Amino acid sequence: MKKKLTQFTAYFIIWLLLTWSLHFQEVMVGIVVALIATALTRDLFPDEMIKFLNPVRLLWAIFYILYLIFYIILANFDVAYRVLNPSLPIAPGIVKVKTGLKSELAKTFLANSITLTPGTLTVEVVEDNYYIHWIYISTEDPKRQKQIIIDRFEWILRRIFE
Amino acid sequence: MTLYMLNFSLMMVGMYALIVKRHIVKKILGIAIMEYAVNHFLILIGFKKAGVAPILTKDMDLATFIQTAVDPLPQALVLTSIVIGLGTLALMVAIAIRLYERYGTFDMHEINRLRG
Amino acid sequence: MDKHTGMTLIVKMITQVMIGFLLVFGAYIVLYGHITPGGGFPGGVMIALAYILLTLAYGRKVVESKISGVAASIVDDLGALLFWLVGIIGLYIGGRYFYNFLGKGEPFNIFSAGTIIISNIGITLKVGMSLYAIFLALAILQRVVTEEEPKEEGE
Amino acid sequence: MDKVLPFFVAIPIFSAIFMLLIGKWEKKIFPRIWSIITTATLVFLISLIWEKGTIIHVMGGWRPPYGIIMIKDHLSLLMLIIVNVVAFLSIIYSYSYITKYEDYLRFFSLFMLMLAGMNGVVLSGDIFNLFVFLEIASLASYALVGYGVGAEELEASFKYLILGAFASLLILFGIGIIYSVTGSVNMADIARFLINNSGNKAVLMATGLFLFGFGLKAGLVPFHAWLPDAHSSAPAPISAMLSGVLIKVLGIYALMRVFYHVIGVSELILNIFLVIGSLSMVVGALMGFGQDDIKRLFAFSSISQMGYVMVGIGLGTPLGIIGALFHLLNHAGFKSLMFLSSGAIEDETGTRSLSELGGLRQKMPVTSASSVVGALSISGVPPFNGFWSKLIILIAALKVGNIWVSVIIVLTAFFTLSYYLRFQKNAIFGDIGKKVEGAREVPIPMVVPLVLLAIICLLVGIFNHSIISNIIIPAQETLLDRSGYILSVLGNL
Repeated sequence: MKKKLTQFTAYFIIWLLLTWSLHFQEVMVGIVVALIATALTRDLFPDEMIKFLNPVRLLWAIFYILYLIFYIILANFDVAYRVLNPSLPIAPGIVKVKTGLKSELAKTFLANSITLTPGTLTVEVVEDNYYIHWIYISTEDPKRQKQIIIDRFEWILRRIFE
Repeated sequence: MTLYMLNFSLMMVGMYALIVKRHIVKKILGIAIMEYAVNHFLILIGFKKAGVAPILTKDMDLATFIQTAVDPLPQALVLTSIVIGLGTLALMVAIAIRLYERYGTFDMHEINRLRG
Repeated sequence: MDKHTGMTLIVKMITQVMIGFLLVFGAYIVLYGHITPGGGFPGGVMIALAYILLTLAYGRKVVESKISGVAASIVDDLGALLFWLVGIIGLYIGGRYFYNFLGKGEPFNIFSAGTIIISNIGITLKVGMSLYAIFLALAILQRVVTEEEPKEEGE
Repeated sequence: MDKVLPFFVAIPIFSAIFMLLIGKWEKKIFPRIWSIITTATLVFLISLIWEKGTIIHVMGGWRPPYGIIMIKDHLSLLMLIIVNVVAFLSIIYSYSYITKYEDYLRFFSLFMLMLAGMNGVVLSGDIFNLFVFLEIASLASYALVGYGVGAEELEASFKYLILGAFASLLILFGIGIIYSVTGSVNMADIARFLINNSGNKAVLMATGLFLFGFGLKAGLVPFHAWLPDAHSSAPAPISAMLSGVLIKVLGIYALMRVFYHVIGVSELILNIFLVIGSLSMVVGALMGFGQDDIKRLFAFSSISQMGYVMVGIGLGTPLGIIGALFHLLNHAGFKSLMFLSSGAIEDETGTRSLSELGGLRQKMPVTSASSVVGALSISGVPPFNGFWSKLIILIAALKVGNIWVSVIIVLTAFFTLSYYLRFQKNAIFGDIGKKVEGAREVPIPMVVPLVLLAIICLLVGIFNHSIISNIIIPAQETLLDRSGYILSVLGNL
């Protein structure tokens, strides 16, 4: 029930954003459309999405987006520096990193965050392990690698999803 | 006029692929390219520089609307022809797959059991 | 959901999250087809794409348990019949095929322009489900071809 | 009475969808019965609009030239009769014939779509709708040609599909050019515009594109590559429909409508028609001469007979057009008869090769008798219908003073006679061939259309005068009356 409510709210909000109007006809049709979409995607919707109903977690999620944007910009400068530098200081390779996250949605978000950040790219996810293509492998130590790539995102995702 | 010429050359590219290439899939692509060229031609007919979408809103007066709005009919025609093209393309691909099952090749010159 | 077929975790999870939104967006395109650009065909394609995405992520079996090919073609036929019916009712009421027998309504409201919205819904069902059925059919054909080819062992 | 017109398209489309829906539960009997009911209804509907003159149905109440219209005049009526009667007989024939195949449902569903497309082409008063219906009919026919999904069927279907799609694109391109010049897609409106503003170079290009596109759909000679393959590979009722109706509606009728009513004929176009027609006659006849496969023989003969029609149209005189339209009607009768009987022969003997057949007269008397009637009609033996139409075209050619064309007409008639005599000698008469030993007469549903078509051929031949004066001459007058067409669409609305 809680899951359906989440689904319905999400779809209805999207509908309102799309139509950008609070005319009663539009709201009515929106309710019907959101109900139909809920019914059609009942068992497809990930269970973890319920957690967004909790306002604290929602605030963390909004914070996470800003935080991610900040790191993306930072990493952009880093990659730009590497590309423009005449000596081309890159050492590309694929590293394997283990995450402590349990939730599948959180893992997906983490993988996408890594991909969105320039310089790192998630190639494959197997159970708890990420295979990440990294433009500059600064260290051979797995713990240190985990610290550099994952830890900055992981603590917030844990607060959102776990 | 340049646009029309480019459009026409796109059509020629499709026709080239259709006539010269022996590979079935390339022939299908040739048809698809020609179809895009023709659709594009239809869109070009209705094109107007700095035109607006042909939807009459409340705060627009009729005279300027007629002057600035693009012709909506070619767009409707193109939608129809895209749907038709989709049907043709799906049928072509389905037959091409079946042909590959029967003949084991995509080469049109080897698919020649019928002659006369 | 089946964890062992289809693509990786990332694709599956994103598909699960996005499919509902895709459906809502498709419905928006359809229902606003008469007052904004859009209509039955683009909306139907979008709805079909939601299911095609699901097929790509999870494989054919999982999706067929949700909408089988038979169910898709039944919905497809019903959509076409709905569209046909709009025309015939117009002929019966107004004496013209596709006569607009519903009121015109207030412009820019969702319930305006009479029968167009009903026709759009009919077209959506038709286009969406036929596209999905075409995709399934081609996927099945593909499978037959690959089975006949001697396949290399491994994996 | 104009409410009847949409039903010619709406009923077959409904029937196609409805069959697919119900067919989920009842696959075998229902589609066959339902399609017989549908086509019978269509034939009945023709009787409602038989003597009403020109009827216009305005779709959705949007008056022309802005809205879509359906128009029935005498020319459409002639084509409607041909289409629906041949479809009705082919459907009856299919009742037993279809048991060869596993899937009954899609055959009838596609058949209905093809029928809807052809009725739409005939009734459409709008050049873009003509294209859309043409595509519906063509798409259904591509799928039907490959219905057996054997190697040859698929190959023929693919060839047809590629060429047909190419032709459709050219037609669409031509429509685009016409629209850009005239700003209208209503045929009467285009015609009115072109009468007032003649001599546009772009229209000349569109003319060429239409000639190519519709010519390809009609299977006329420079564009005939797909026709023998497609006609010989399709199931027999579909061959009958393709040859008897489809190439006429999508090709010849569209050419006549577009050139006589919309663009307007000039000396140049008529001469091109004459050349294409003569070429088709000669090449079709010569190619048909060496064929061993009876269906291929009939297919080449179709090309040759379409040549007659084109020559008749190309002469441009009332008499020539009467001959052409009469030959159109007759060809629909005897060529469907020939293809249907070839299907019966193949069904019983398992072969279509002339060298393996022989002596069918003793084993399948009714089929043999009706196919002999068809063969005599097509080769122009006096009491039958083919003779009269060929005679009219010949007289028209002589009256114009075109000796070359007259000579070609006579020569082709002799060729046609000779290869149909070869068909009769090798297949119907003579000693019993090896494969013919086990043959029996085909089931009743297959015999009935054969006999009916044979009777039609005979009756049309005997009562040729009343047929010509009641159906053909009004159609010919409609065809030549361009301003009348414009007036009937745009005048009183």
